[in-house]
Amino acid sequence: MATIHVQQADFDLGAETAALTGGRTDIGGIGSFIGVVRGTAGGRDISDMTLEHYPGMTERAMMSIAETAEQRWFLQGCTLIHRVGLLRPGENIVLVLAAAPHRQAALEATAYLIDWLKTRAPFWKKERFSSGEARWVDAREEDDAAAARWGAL
Amino acid sequence: MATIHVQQADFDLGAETAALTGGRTDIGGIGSFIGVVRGTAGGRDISDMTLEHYPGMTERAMMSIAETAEQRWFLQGCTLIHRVGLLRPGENIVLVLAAAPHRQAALEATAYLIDWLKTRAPFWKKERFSSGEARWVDAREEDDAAAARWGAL
Amino acid sequence: MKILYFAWLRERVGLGEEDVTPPADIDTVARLVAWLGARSSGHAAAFAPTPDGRRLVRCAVNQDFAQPNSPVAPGDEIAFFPPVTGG
Amino acid sequence: MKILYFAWLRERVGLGEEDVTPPADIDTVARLVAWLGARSSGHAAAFAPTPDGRRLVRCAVNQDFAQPNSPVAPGDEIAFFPPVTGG
Repeated sequence: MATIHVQQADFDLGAETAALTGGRTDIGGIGSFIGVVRGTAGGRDISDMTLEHYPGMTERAMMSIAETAEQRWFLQGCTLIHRVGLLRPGENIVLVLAAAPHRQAALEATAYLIDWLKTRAPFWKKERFSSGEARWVDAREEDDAAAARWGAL
Repeated sequence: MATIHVQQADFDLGAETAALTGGRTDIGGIGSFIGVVRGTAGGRDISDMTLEHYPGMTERAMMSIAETAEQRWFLQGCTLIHRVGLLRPGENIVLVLAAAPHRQAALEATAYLIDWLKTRAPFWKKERFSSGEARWVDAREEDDAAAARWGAL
Repeated sequence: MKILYFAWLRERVGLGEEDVTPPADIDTVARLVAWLGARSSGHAAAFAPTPDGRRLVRCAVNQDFAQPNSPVAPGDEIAFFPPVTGG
Repeated sequence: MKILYFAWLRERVGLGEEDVTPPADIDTVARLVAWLGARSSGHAAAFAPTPDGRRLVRCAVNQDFAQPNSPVAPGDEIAFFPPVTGG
């Protein structure tokens, strides 16, 4: 039931939610998270960001984690969309949707999926500052800690 | 920054999200939860549900809790929409959106707001079964427990 | 004093709203419940405890949640309703 | 053996992908890293530890995350990259 996309194009939150739930009457709640490009990093202005990924491994790993979440929380479906390529501040980066009979499963699965995407999915961000300088973003230890609370991934 | 609506009409998830974030570049993540009318309760088919509320107190209480969440998680904004009147299985009941610089604040605030709406906002559901029989939904103790984890509300 | 009833309390009382003028010694939510319960069989049914003694009715005074010992006064808006089930 | 490089490893090596045929005793990720590091100054820079000795490079063998002692063999697809920063 999982929908997985790695794409340059933006996603449509309403359309993806409708596709996930469309016509069903057994879903009680849909959790979602959208990640957005921020306009500053460490107090410096960002002009844009480039997302690189590992084609093949990315989709395979995303499908695997989506199926794990569906089983762990008895989800009725979930959607993972991650954008790649050049993105500007204010643009969407990532979408997670999780549908379940009850809200706590939907919200926990949403948190799990985004924690996992941050720490185990092969994507890398390169920020370009308004000065023209560019740098690869360092991994954050808080992200590993957030992912670790779910046990072995 | 909070947007509060109590309305019979459905909401548009994409439009509400765009209204919350529109043009800003300081938001890092948007958490959301949508509650949906399920087609069965206790194994019996539901034909529809009627949501009653306490006009005046509802909006006042929703605004108060939204402001509390905005301060506690340093939100950049949040949206609470609760539908009232006659709703059928598969229809949306409630929308929570929370925008923050980082994902954990956005997701925690989303969970807090929906837990609060379930336990402290003056709404009441009456289910009508396909048999024609109708009954007021009983409050769930799990909901009180979920709300209690946030401390005094 | 303006009294509001919601959900199954409204159905049992048979009214969504009524204006009442209780005696001056009816100065808490608990005393008001006892006084209202004597107004009609519908009121009595609405405020009756369950067979296992649980208090099912919740109260708000001037749109804030209140307790049995919360004060009530002339001019207040006082609402009675079951535990909430929205969301 | 197909070797892939991503993010700053790709930039330092100067290649996104290369086909290599290491000797038969290059049978773990750690040995492959040592062998690849000797191919060019770009490779050496890519695989160098930080001044404080942290291992910055992550590896996947046939698209699964791997460890320094994970086996590698002819025909494998082996990718090197920094800790991930998506989401």
